[in-house]
Amino acid sequence: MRSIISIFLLVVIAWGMITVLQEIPFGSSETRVGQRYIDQGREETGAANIVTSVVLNYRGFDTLGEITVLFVAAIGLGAVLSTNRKKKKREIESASLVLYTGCRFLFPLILLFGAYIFIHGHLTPGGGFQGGAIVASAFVLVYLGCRGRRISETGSKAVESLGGLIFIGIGLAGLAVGGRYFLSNFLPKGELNTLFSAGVIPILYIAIGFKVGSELAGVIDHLIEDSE
Amino acid sequence: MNGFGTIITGIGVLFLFLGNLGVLRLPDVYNRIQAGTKCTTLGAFLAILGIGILEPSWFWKACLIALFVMATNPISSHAIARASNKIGVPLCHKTVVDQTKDFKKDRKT
Amino acid sequence: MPEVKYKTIHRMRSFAYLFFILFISWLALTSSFQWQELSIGVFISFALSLVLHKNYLALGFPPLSIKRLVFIIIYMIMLFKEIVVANIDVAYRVIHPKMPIKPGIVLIKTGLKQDIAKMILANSITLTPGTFTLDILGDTLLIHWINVQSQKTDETTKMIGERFEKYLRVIFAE
Amino acid sequence: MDIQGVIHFMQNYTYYIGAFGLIFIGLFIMLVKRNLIKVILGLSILETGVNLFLVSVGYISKGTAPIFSNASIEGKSMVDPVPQALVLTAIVIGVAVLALALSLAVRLYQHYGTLDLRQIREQRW
Amino acid sequence: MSGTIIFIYLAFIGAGIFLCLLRMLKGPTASDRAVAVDTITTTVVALLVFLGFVFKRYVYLDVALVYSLLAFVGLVAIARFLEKGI
Amino acid sequence: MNDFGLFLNGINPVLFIVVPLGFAFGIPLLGMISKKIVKWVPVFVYSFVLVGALSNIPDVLDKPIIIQIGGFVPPFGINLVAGPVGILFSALIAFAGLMVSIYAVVYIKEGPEVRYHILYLLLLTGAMGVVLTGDIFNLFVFFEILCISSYTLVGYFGNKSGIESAVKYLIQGAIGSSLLLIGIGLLYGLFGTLNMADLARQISSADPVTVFIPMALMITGLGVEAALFPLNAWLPDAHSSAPSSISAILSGIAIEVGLYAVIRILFTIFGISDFIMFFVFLGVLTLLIGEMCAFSQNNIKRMLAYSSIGQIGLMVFAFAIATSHAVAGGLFQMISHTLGKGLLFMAAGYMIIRSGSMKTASFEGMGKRMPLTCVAFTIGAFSIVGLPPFIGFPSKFLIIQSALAKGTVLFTILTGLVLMGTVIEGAYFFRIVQVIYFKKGNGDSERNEAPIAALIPMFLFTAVIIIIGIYPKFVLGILDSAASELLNQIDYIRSVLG
Amino acid sequence: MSLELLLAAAFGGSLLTYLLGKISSGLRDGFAVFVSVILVAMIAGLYGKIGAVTSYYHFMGLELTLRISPLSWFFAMAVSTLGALSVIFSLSYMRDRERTDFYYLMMLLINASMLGIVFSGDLVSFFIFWEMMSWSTFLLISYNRGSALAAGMKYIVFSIIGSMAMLIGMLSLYAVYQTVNIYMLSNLVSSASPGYLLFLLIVFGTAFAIKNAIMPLHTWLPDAYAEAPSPFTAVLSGMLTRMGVYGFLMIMYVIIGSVQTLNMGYGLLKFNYILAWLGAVTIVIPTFIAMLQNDAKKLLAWHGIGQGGYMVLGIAYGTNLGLAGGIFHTLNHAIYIVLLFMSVAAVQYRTGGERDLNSMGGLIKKMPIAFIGALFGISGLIGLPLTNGFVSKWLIYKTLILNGSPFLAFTALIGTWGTILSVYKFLHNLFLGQLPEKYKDIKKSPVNMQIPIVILSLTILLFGILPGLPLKVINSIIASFGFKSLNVTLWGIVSETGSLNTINLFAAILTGCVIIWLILKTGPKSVSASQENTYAAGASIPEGKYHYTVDFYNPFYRMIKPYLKDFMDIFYFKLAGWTQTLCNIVRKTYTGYVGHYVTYIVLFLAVLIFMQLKWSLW
Ligand code: NA
Ligand code: NA
Repeated sequence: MRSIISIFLLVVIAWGMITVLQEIPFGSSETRVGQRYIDQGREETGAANIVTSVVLNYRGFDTLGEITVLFVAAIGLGAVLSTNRKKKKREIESASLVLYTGCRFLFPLILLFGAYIFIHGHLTPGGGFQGGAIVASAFVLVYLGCRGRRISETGSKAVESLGGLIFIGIGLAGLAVGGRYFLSNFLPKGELNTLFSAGVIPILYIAIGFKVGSELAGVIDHLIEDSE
Repeated sequence: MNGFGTIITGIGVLFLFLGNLGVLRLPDVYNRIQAGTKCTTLGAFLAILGIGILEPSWFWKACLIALFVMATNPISSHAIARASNKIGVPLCHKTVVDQTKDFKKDRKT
Repeated sequence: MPEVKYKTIHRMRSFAYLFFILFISWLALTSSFQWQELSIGVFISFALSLVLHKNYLALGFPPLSIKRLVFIIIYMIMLFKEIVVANIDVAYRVIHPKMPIKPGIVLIKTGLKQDIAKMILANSITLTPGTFTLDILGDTLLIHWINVQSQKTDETTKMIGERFEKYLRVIFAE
Repeated sequence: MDIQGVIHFMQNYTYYIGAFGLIFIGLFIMLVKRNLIKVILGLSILETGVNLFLVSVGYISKGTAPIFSNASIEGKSMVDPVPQALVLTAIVIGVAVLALALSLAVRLYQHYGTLDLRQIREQRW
Repeated sequence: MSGTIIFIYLAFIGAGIFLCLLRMLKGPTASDRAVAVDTITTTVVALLVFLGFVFKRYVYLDVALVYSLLAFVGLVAIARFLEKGI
Repeated sequence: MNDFGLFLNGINPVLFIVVPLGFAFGIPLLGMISKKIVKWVPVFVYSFVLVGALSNIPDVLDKPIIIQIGGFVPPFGINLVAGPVGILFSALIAFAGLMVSIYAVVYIKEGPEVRYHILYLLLLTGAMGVVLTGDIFNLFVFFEILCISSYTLVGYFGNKSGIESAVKYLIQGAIGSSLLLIGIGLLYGLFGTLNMADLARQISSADPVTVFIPMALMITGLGVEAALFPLNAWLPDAHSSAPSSISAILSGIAIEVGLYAVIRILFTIFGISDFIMFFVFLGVLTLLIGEMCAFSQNNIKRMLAYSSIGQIGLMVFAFAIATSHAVAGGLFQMISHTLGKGLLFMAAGYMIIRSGSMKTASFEGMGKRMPLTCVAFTIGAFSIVGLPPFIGFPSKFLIIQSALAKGTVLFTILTGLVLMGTVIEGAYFFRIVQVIYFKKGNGDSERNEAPIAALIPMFLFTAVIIIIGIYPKFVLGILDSAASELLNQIDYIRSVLG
Repeated sequence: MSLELLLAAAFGGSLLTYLLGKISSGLRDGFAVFVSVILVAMIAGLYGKIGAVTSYYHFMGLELTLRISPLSWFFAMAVSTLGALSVIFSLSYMRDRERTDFYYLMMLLINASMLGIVFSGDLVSFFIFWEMMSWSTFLLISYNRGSALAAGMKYIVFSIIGSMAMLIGMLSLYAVYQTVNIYMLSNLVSSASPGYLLFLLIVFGTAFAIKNAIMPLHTWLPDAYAEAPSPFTAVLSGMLTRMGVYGFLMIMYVIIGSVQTLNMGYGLLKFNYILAWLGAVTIVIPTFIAMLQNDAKKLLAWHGIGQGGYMVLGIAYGTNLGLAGGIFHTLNHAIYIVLLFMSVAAVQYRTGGERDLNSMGGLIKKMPIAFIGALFGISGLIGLPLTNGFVSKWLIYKTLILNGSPFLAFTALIGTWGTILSVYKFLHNLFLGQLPEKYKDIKKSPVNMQIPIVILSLTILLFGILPGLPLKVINSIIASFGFKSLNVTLWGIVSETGSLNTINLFAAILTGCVIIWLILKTGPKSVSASQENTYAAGASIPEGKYHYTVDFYNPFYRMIKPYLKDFMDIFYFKLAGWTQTLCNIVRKTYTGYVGHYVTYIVLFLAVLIFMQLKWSLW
């Protein structure tokens, strides 16, 4: 019965969706704003990856919000799980030597790779979030391979904080000294498609990378450790 | 060079396919994982390397990916196999010997 | 894991290994010799090595020598050959309508000490014909063998492990 | 809307159908499933559908990724970068919500010993 | 590389992935499915590189690398979960 | 006009968002130095924001401040619109935030305190972002910050009811967010822009049937947080299970901000300038259902939560009338509800602590035990009911006046229904007041007042409730210009896009 | 002396009293008396300033004003005087009670609010003061705890309903005429359509009928009167309830105006006839219910309702005589009912709060002053000649008969008959008959209780003999409503159709008394028995039978009881029950199962979309 009602309701909604989707032809979208980004993004922001220029310059404020959302989730998850008082020690199978050794071997490599991704965010499809996710996965791997080696909470918190503060600091620097706008790209734009280009974007992405990496690692750590 | 790359890639693709087929056909987890790991590792390695040869500017990066696959694939497969062994996923009826017990005895001491 | 007092030489060695691996990877990743990329690469590799070389200490990398390098190269060639053979072997078994297999799980022993050496051995076994490392503990490896030819540990050790171990012993000798 | 229209729509809007298919599947799961984990999965599917939809909104026929990775690339045939940026944000938000939901589910299970939402209704009326 | 060859290669890869999907559906144990996923991911890494070649987009290599890395971590997690290591 | 740094005449409104955010990011570092500092951070931050918001009032009454983020001309970058509405809400958020943070200094004693203060800052930052932004997707992002931090804070104590409520809140809120996002996606697909002014400009020439679907999605999505009936099922659970300081913010800020988003979208983006019958009915329905549910509650916080639903209904009713007086009345009602309900929750928080129960019956004899808190509670209750000389009176007055100014029989009847809701509301609030003062408590009747740090914000709330109740002039000026900002779509477009 | 200052003194005085109470109770008591007496003086001093208007505040763009009209001065005088007397009376009554500071605060606040109400020159001020009065009254009714809480709830719910009705009326007036000034409205409203005027009369009428406890909106009153602290009950019954009369006068004769009001409707369905009939019903039924009460305060409370009926009857009738009667009766009622409640309070004070008529008796010797108060009070209540009640009732009867409404007159007379029956029980059971054992050592009431009782008793006589004093003021009130003024003399009223001269009455009654005294003097002497002497022909009477009034009206009671149940009260209780049930049903919407909640969300969206696609609402 509930299914039938649900399906009926969804059909009504689908009907409405079809009506409006007919006005949004697939494959030829209305890209007035987007087209401007493509046309002028390189000059205005110096980033070869236009998505990055949108993410960190044109819509940088969204990204500030976005890292905040992640921060909220990380903090909130910690709060939810930390109230768990009755932690039991479980019998845990230790990882095999192969995994253990492999993880230790790969760990620095993955970190390097993460760093590569977030440093090249303005040149390649990477970016702070992707790089951060990779950094976090490195920690997850260590965690899986070497149980008991939890990430240092203090360290991750400090990195997390500093990442956020750097982002905001750069934004405020833009407001105070740069173009008089919050988050304005006040550093020299450099030559397109070189590492040192796009002004503040790489710096922001590095901050985001660190922040996201430590946050995701913390989230996963909490989820594994505190959820018995 | 182009032809060489194409052939290498082709061999890789072939092995990939065989590995996948093995996973489907072989009787139990352990046999499947044998086929899966060996063939896909080599298959992916060759396929990626072949592409690297076809696009010389990509070569080093392709090498890196290939090596990464080469390094990680046995580890992940090993982890899965070990888990299967630990939780006692049954062996197929063709199995002739299982010395896991002896190993466990060792493990205890 | 027992805390071991590592000598400075060990530290420097693992630092060097790590830096080398990282920097080579960076070069491969960027595939570029622009000074910006190189300098950043050096910087990151250096920083990561500085922080993480402890990770590599416990793995037991051997000191580098010409002999070892030669053996490494030989080992790699041998391994590659084995892998190709292994693949053909598997392909044969998979494609064959009757699936000629005689699987079983056996034990082998190893004389290797370092973690990294054991790992390389285990992975090599995994990638080579008919064998697969299920587990490893101390000097014992649990092997799934697709075509069991012996059940005695000395024999299995010879048949499965020895062909790799003889090189690895040299490479990782103290 | 007649049958012809529907067929035309099906032909031309496959991506939308996929995206909204996921959205409706997610909603349906959330509507009828009683297990919290399933509901969270439904939410995840719903969010995936939304993200797909966002990306497909910005698609341009035969467009490529908006990255000027070398000089030969033209700005003409690039897809709209804005939805991609939006999706990036949406994904991160989705992950955040998902993680939080799971952690709450863990705690809820500790309190109730069940994840059946019909039985978890002390808070009502 | 001609279009035909590309098509053949893609067909083989696609067929392989399809076979593994069958195994994933059939099971019968969780380990079997994990093995199937393991094989699929490796195949997909190769597929991604191959597609990058087809579309002439260098960036696909990065995607492949990220994918292989995340797949590896994911599989290890599955394995550890199966043996109750987490 | 678009070009200024940290300070112009007032403090740059972007700092209302950025400074709290910066401190929230920095708290973990501060927490390593000293945990005692942490709880004072929100107090400090919101003092600053309050000063900032107030310092901008003279300017925005003249013309709205448009702040471009990153220096891109709208619609090509995100911009903040600090008009009368934005500054009004900023001031409200800052004031309530400041007061509740003072309260929380002593109230929050157990649990992961450092995290509490971070999440608290973030919650308010989300609210602040929603009310200031001029970009629809940016609104979504800040809305998510607001929502996610409130999910967490609802479950802050980690007890059974808290977690259950948080889960339910999260599920409903997440569906709402997804619907909102679909709506935004459709709008982007239709118009290729996300700037609210730009959207508004283009929508006026679009086909209304097409535009309706995204509007419906967005209204439904935001309606969940705005607690429109029947989207508000999370509210009584969440508000009653959260720590009282958070209940005060959820009731006082969060749902108001949700409603703000609804009306901003309706009025500014979709340019609905005539009264909206659907929402008139919805408002009355929400009001009646809220009050009726509250009527038969014996859990004090649940009662207050349902009362919030009723109040939201009243605001929806006011906004749906959509005359400048009515909208001003709705905004006024928001202010009075924030103050009144905030006060009630804060007072109830310590009454619950002292009595050890949320049951209204356990408050017998409270008037003796904590006289000051009880006076505050009583004044809050009277204000919510709309008795003079408290702030609830002028706000209700303005709404009823503008409803009757419609001059139709239908509106007279609807007004009658609204006032019937007030009768029910009065009944249950007066019942509580009786319990507090005129029932002998069993057990100890030792005087055991709330701590001074909790009394200070209560006192200040009370003072503002009375002062504005007597001198509504203080806020009427900004309310009028806020109402005209909301109703005048053309001016909004012009001020943003030039 | 301006009105703002007066109100500031009233409100400020109440707060200051409260604060002084925190220092010393003596200081507080003294200051309370001081404030209330000063207010009387101040208002008396305002007599000459009738017509003065002050604009004191701007609220929400509205000009708030205060204004002295003859009507407001009249009511203010009554309010402040009775308030002062109640405060004096309270001094000992409230001693040693808890929360005395609170009591005085509320008492003075209520007085201040009432002054605010009558001096309001605009409806907003009126409403604000009205609301303040309502909630402070609520707090004071609930003061006694226990069953007082239910009484308080009943009161406040009715009150809010009334206020909300008034709010609608007021704001609709504002919406139409852009002003809330009563005197500006009185010029504007006269041109409104009859339908709108009827709407105004209904909404305002609801508010005032509730406050004045006109049937069927009376049910809050008996409980509230009975449960409130007795000195406050006096105020409640004497003045606070009569704010309803003030309100009726304001809306009917000031704002809408006599011409429109009296022409509202057709034939028998005229508004004022209906109101008059409601008044008549309110006279009869409560009076008979009063007869059945065994609780002294409830008995008086029901009379309070009944007497309210006379006032409404008088003012609704809409002639100069009737209006004069109604207004005068308001004052008279205030005086004697305050007196009666004070007498009861004095008894309560000494008996420890006893209100049950059946457990008391014979207090005449012990508490003579209280007895005198009660005696004068019931005389006024019945309307015996030479008491004030006689004059006002006479005016009302006169106008009913003169204008050809014999039925109404008859019902009013039935009411008086019922009153006589019931107050006899009251007087007898309290003061006459046997004195119960436990009250053997009872003391006289304290001096500060005696003073107000004596003053009020004398006032009853004064206004009974010299009705011209208040009637002169009342005359100016009805003149201000546009009615023809009465020909008032100090001793009464002279008119073409019959005149009232209390001097003649006084002489006649005096003569009669002398004759009766002479007859009794010549007859046999009666033997006076001690009150404690409980023998009856040698047999001892069981304690429960001391009173033959225990079942005083038993046969009668059995006869009319089925008809005298307070049907409305029962109905309201049912209504409350239904409301509660409805609320509980509505509450079930929130089932606790998230699946339902998700359905609500999807349903909402689907309904929105469906409505638009199907009917194109936008
Ligand atoms: Na493998
Ligand atoms: Na793999």
